[in-house]
Amino acid sequence: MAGVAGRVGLVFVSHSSKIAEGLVELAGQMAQGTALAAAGGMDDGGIGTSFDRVGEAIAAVDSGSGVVVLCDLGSAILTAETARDFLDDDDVRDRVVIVDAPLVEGAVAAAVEAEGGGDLAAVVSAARSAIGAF
Amino acid sequence: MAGVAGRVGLVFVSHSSKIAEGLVELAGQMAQGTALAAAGGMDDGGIGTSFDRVGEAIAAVDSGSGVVVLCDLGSAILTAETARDFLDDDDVRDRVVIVDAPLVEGAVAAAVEAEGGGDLAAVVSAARSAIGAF
Amino acid sequence: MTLNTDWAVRWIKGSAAVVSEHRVELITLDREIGDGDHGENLDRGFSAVLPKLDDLPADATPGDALKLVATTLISTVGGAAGPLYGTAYLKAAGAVAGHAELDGEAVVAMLTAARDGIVLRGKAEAGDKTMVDAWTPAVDAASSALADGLGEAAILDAAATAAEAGARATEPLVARKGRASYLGERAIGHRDPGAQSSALLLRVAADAAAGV
Amino acid sequence: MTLNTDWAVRWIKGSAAVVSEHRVELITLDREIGDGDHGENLDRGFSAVLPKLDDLPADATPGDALKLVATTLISTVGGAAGPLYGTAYLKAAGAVAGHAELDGEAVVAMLTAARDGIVLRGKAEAGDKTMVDAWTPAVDAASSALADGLGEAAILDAAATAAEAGARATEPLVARKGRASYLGERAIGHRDPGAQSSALLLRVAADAAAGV
Ligand SMILES: Nc1ncnc2c1ncn2[C@@H]1O[C@H](COP(=O)(O)OP(=O)(O)O)[C@@H](O)[C@H]1O
Ligand SMILES: Nc1ncnc2c1ncn2[C@@H]1O[C@H](COP(=O)(O)OP(=O)(O)O)[C@@H](O)[C@H]1O
Ligand SMILES: [Mg+2]
Ligand SMILES: [Mg+2]
Ligand SMILES: [Mg+2]
Ligand SMILES: [Mg+2]
Repeated sequence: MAGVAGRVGLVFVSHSSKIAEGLVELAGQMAQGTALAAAGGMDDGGIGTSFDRVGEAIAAVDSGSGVVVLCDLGSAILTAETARDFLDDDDVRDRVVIVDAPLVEGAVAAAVEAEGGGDLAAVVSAARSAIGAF
Repeated sequence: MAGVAGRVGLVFVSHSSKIAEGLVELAGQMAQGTALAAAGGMDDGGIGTSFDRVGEAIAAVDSGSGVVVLCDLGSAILTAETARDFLDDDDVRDRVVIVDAPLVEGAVAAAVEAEGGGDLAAVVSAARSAIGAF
Repeated sequence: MTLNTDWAVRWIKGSAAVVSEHRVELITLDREIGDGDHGENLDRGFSAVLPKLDDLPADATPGDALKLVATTLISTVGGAAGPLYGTAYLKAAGAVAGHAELDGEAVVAMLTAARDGIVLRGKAEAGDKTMVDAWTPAVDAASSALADGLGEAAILDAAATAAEAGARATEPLVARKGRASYLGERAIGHRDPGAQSSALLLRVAADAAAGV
Repeated sequence: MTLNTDWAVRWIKGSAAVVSEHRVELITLDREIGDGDHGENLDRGFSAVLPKLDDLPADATPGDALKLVATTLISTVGGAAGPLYGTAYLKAAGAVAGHAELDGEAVVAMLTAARDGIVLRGKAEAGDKTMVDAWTPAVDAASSALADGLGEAAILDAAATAAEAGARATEPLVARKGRASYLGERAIGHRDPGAQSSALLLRVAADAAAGV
């Protein structure tokens, strides 16, 4: 889903395109009005991460209210941070937050918070405090 | 992959079949000789959890050395615990451990530990201490 | 005036009907504070029970019928309500195993076992904004009604009425279990879908007994 | 005897060749303590760089060539090595931006910036069993060689030799960054794939300069 005005968007970065897409399904159940994007797999769909997919996903969900990026493993974080660094627009870069939180649990918690209209800081903190919520 | 003698098997329970299957891919990269099974989605593949899929996955990866089950959300844990309770064989039931750990991070850590020959307790504790390892 | 297997079958068929009738209501409640599938989940589960009732042997007890519900819900519901109600019906069946007819004491034992099963499975406490908040008042009311010397139908009616009040009383609560716990304060003002479906199911149990 | 863009292009082409040649070795190292793709990742990345070298303008500086490597690796490698080497080449390019030829001081600045880029990106410290354990001794050796008054080729040779020793020295270590950190003590006895590839790439840089 494209960026939703006034709402924080989410990007799920995984080495597996299936995990990232499944997360959009799962988190989307409780956040139907929130922009969620999958950035999973390499450009050819193989297992790995793609700088371009992350950059495109960030652009797709950004509405000006911020983007929270969740990653599966350390190398996904490295890719996401590099993609963030390469964003042309300083303002956009400043509102993209890569969160070190458990991917699935953080994604659901962040999605619910974004759906409820939480701002960037609230969505980040929901992701971080995800584990054990349910 | 079917149960591997002498090695702990893993089951990934998710509401999304894509997440569970993607996890088998992802964790499998670092655990090619370990039995990993996906139990994602409902019987018809829709979003939800399936008692039967969990039971079948446990049977598929059990080699007698124990099975560690990781889940995405609370309702997946409820399904997994019910599937465990319904196992006919007391010995099997006693070696199935449902771990409350972040799904993706716990799965990779547990898979690596199982691949290294860790016993049930070691795999459980690897899953539990997963977050922030990488 | 004890409750026999006919009563159990009427309860189960009535449950399927009421769940199908209230499908959209339960979906809507679950959409507010969950994932919007509770009505669909229960409708799927009880619809799957109906054809199996025909296979019940002629000498089946109420417990046998409840056990059938348990295993079917566990296999087909696909959401938290599956293992929760599944465990409830399973423990209820266990509590009345072997009884061809249920007297008031058995009815209370059945309801208590069902509630205990839900708590055992889900570990929710009273006030966590879950189906437990319908079941615990129901069990308490049923026990009082039994102590007051009321019959089975009146015991079930008391249980249903208390469950309905319990479901309404979940509205001001913040959830501490289940998906709604993700919402924090935003869950306030919404009724818990599982508490509501519990009240519906208990009302059907009472209605099925009222005809006896 | 300074190093010009021809040197940089020879380094890059040689890197593609050496990575392809050592593909299986790097895959095997990564299979022991990682996911077994490091050789494939780097081969994919450097193979993608080659055709782009033809598009470098005639007046391209060494920094321009390094920047091309950076962006291509970042876009194509698909593993941790992509952002890590990508950032290394990018910072290296920045450190020598505008220089048509690199003297010894520029070479040391380039290597230092590359190492700092890897550390900035990956936050690994010396002894964490990562590519940093090849780069940091390389930078130190290059600085000493410069202080000793050696020329560019000798500086790079010293860096490569130190990187090779650094890569070997990762073998007894437990990993604290990267996938190998999941293995705990079981990583002991295995050489870090990224440290090994770093040594290979620095050796090519030295070889490309030796012919100058
Ligand atoms: N741990 C729990 N203990 C008791 N009841 C619970 C628990 N978790 C969820 N529930 C109940 O389940 C209901 C939701 O059921 P359902 O929508 O079928 O499951 P899901 O949340 O998996 O979609 C909630 O309204 C609540 O009453
Ligand atoms: N945080 C980090 N800092 C420095 N180097 C790292 C870090 N993480 C991984 N590495 C290096 O990357 C190498 C693995 O690269 P590669 O196999 O391409 O990535 P991946 O682990 O994503 O498959 C490791 O051998 C190590 O040298
Ligand atoms: Mg639901
Ligand atoms: Mg559901
Ligand atoms: Mg690798
Ligand atoms: Mg990899």
